[in-house]
Amino acid sequence: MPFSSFLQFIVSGVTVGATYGLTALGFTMIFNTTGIINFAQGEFVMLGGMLAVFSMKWGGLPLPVAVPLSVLLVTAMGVGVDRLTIRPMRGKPAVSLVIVTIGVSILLRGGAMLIFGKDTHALPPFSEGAAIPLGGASLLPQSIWVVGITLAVLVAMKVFFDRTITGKAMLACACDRKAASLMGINVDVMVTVSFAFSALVGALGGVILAPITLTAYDVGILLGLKGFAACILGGLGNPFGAVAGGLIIGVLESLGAGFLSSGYKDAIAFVILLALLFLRPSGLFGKASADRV
Amino acid sequence: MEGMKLFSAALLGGALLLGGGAFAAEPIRIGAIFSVTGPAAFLGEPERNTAKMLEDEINKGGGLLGRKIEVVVYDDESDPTKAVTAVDRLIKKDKVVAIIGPSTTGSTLAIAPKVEEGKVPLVSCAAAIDIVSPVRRFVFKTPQSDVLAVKQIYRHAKKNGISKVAILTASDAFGSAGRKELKELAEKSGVAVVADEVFGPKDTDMNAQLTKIKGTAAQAIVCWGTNPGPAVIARNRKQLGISMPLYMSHGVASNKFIELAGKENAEGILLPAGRLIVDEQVAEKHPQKKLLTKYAKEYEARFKTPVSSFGGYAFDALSLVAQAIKSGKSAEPAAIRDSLEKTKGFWATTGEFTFTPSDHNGLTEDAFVMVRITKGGWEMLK
Amino acid sequence: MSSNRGKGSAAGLAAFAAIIAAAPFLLPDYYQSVLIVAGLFAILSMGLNLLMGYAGQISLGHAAFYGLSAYASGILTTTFHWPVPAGIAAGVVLSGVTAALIGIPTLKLKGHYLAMGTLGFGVIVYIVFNEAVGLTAGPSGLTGIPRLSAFGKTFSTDREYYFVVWGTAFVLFVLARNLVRSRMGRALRAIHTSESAASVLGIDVARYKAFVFVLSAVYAGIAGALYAHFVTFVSPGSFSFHASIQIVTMVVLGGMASLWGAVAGAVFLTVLPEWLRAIEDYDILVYGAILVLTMRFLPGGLAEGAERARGTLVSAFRRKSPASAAAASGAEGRKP
Amino acid sequence: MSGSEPFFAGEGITLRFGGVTALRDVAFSVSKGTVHAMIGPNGAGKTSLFNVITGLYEPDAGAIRFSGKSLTGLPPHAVAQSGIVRTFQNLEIFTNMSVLENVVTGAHLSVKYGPLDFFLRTPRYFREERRLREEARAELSFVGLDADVSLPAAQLPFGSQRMLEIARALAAHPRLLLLDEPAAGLNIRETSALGELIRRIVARGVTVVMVEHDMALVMDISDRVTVLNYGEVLADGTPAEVQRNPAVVAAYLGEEA
Repeated sequence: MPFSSFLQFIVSGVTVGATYGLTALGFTMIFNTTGIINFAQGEFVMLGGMLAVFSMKWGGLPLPVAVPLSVLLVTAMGVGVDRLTIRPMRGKPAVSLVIVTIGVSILLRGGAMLIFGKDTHALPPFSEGAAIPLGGASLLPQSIWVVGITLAVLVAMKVFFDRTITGKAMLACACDRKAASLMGINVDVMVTVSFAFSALVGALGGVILAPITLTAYDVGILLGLKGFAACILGGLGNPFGAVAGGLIIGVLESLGAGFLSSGYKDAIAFVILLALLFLRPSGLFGKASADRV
Repeated sequence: MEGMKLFSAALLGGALLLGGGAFAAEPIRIGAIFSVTGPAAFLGEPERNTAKMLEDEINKGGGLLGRKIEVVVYDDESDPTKAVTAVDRLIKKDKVVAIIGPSTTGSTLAIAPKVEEGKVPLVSCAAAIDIVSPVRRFVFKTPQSDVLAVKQIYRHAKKNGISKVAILTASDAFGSAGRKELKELAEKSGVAVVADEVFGPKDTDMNAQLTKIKGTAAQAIVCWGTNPGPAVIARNRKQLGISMPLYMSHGVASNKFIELAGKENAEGILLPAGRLIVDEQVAEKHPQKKLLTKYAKEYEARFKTPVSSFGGYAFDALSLVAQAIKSGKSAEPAAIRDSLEKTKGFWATTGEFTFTPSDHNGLTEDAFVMVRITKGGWEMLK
Repeated sequence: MSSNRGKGSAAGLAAFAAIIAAAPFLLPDYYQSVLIVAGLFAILSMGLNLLMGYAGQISLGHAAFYGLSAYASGILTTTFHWPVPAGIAAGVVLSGVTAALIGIPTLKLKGHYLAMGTLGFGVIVYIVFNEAVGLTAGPSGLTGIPRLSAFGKTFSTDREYYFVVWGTAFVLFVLARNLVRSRMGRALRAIHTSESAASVLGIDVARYKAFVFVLSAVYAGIAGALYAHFVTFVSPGSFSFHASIQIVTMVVLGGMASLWGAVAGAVFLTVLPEWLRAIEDYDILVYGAILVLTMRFLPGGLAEGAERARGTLVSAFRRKSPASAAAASGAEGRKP
Repeated sequence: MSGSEPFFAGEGITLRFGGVTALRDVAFSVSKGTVHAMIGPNGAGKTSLFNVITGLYEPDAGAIRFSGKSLTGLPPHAVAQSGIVRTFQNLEIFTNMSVLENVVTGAHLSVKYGPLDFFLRTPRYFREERRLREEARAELSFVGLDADVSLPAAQLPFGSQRMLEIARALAAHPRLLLLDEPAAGLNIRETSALGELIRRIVARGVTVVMVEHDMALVMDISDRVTVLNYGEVLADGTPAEVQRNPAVVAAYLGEEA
């Protein structure tokens, strides 16, 4: 296998992996403030792409307007999901909350299917131009957008957690919700913020990837599952680990399809997930402290 | 008192309704099972739409044997289990005289024993050859078998001096059926399969597979799948600057594919397709010409989405059943079956059907034409 | 009190058996296949309820155990010509053993690691069903699986098969009920509320969780093998993530920690779509709405709903006929 | 280890959470048939010590010996099997069960039937279940909870829930019973009943170790007191000795101030 092929696998892997990473980031944010796994996370990704497509198709909006609009709409939906389904369930066992998020994901997916139909759609790339040759591999301009926006999100998050009161409060919630509320942090608000944030990064992931990979009402399931695997890989609750986990899974999938078997490519993320659960449940970058009974 | 009056009025009304029903001829009930939702919805939705459209049209034209028809559609949600319960309901409760669909091979094979047992003819809209081979007494199908499509591709490739191909198939029922035929027919057609890659039907990136293929001796790529996978492949191929010819299956023969892949990425792709997609280029005097133009126009006007060959399968299935009822002058299941088997030279959207006791698909290779995508449109090759 | 409950439950079981015996004769013919499918789901959701409702552990990959057994029995009886009962036994054992391999390491951990492990496992199994074409016949599905035959008898009609499935469901119901009302049932419920408190009372939490997980996989395996020899065809689509969620929905709707609920949830969600043909495109929404609304307003599911309805009816009846109520239960009748 | 080994002994127990040392080199021993109190300001590590003893936490160093056997590193259920049972400071009642079922669950280890017995409902199953219920009722009346035993446990008032937890622990037939702040949240009358109950428990031959803040109760019923402060043993002796210990007085006054 020539080096250029290897490079190509890395390039494609990083592009797709960035979306897994953004999805994983969404899982992590909500897990940190609520302790639950939000199975509707993949649907935020789907909605990001679909709403952008349809604001162009039905609303006649140009791409630079449609994209931020779609991300904003999904963010608002994230808040709605929290207010309507999660907040009324406060104090209920985690099992119930997990089931509720599964229900919400079905509702969002079903709603998208009924409103937008079952067809697949394409979003135009953010910037025109042919593929850029790169040491024998080729790189789509959109890939640069994907990686750039992912990095920007990471930087913005770092600043948010380190420099703002809300960010610090969220970290406090992540450490100990009870203590945080005793210290006068409004946990409810923090949960809502985390849902908004997760929806936002999810929608961003969906909208930047849609020009490369197309979108449809049901793309959220697989993206959600893989994002979830990425989030465990990075250590549940660790935002930077989540993005790193996504990139690792993306690259491994691409290499796996290239060198092993393209048929089992989708299994790679989940084999990693199982191996981690068996061998190192705290994830690659987590604190090694998964409680044993 | 008031209640009593109301009651007797209701009783009277009910009696009138019942009586009325008994006097007018009962509609002929035809069952349909389509995967309207679930992963196979891309098949089931156009099929359901088409069946409903054709039902209206037949009724507007006075129905069959002086009776209206009623198409009872159930959604199997792409799940064979649901198809099994639906077929029981169609046969035992709705008492249908024939069934069209299901959309998928799995559902068809799952219900085949049931229709055989219930002695109701089934005209499936699923592609696999296993449905009619070996022949089941009551089971027919309308789509061209993959064998025919594969033969067309290999013949075209051979003619253009291609002897080594890479195959890239979807890991779903459609793709794996194609993969099987592509591998089996290769040697006989004088073509060698030098790379055998697959992709998940929901995969978003095929660069890895294509990069791998690029490194082999393949002279052409044959891709087998339904949207969106092949569209992603068309895009990735362009991105990687792969210049060898790309063949697709009839599974993408709809304008939707060009839209998804993007005009410039779809340029030059070759595929076998039913004439439906190139209806305007079909010679005026071709027996399918009028039929195809009318179906395509009406479908697109009514449902506001591009017509696909999948809807055509349901069109053909219902037309075949209607034709069998007319020619056999009976709407009894057994009579319909016998009459179906005698179908000869019946032109429908997919091709010319001639059923025999040993052939329940009844199409020839002529059902397909080779088509090239040119400037965002379809060009029929001679 | 306890003896009362014993009698009540015996009466309940007798009624259950009577309904099972009578249903195919009371309902129209075309319900038979629906009821068979409902019976298979009842077995699945009983098993999952032992795990989810009693022990409080979520499995998001239960369709994998269902499918493993269906495929194993299907392949062994078709490709390798095993007798059907041997195929079924092998399928069930396979499901159980696989569950042990997945469950033992993940259940040692606190938290929802089982949910994560089973979710990943479910996806992997689904991919294997699709890709191991030589063995499973791939996405097109495995055809020609024989109908169940045992003791020289082939259960070829739906009515015969109905009794096989529901007879099995009944036996499994009784066994599950016996488990729930034993030392082990109490241990599981203890684990559900507080793993720490359970463990300091001497309950080996990890072992019990693993046992009930394996048991629930065995239930799924039984349902899977019976499925294969009913439909005589298996394809990967029936065992996807969506199917796992469907089983979870049945448990949730029926009522966590209620075996009656598990049966009711399964029957309801299988039969309901038969009545709701009109909403066919919307039924995807129905599943979602059921999950959200049940959790929010009726966390005990149908079982709790029935309990509440009975309470309301009883009090409404008492209010309507104060004379009889007063006669029946003197002072207790009228409280403000 | 010369001569007679103590009934229960902890040696050099050290427990760290990340950078924080919750317990440092804690050593103490308990004689059979006594009431041994653990006192100390909040955060002194008393509950952590209980968690280490019962196997919920694994100590970073140290050894625990109980009637001649080492318990170090055993999982909680194995510790329970050896005869040590505890209650919790923040009640851990099984809220999804009735009062009676809670206590029956406590008797988990004493049940003498296997899976076959309960799956097939053999006579042994019925015999054992009857015995369990009778014993559970006896334990409930022993702690003074004669009320409706079929009531959901969550509906009991707080004080009764404390008693329920003790009954549940007693149903496990412990040889050493650990009570974590049994008087917290109880009123004066309930507290004095608790003191009397603990005496009756000891009279049954059960050794009691309790973490408690109620000094009156501690001084009244304890045979020996260990004082913890910042994760270390500050003092150890009879109630009277401990009360006179200047370091203890300082620690408590320091906390109060």
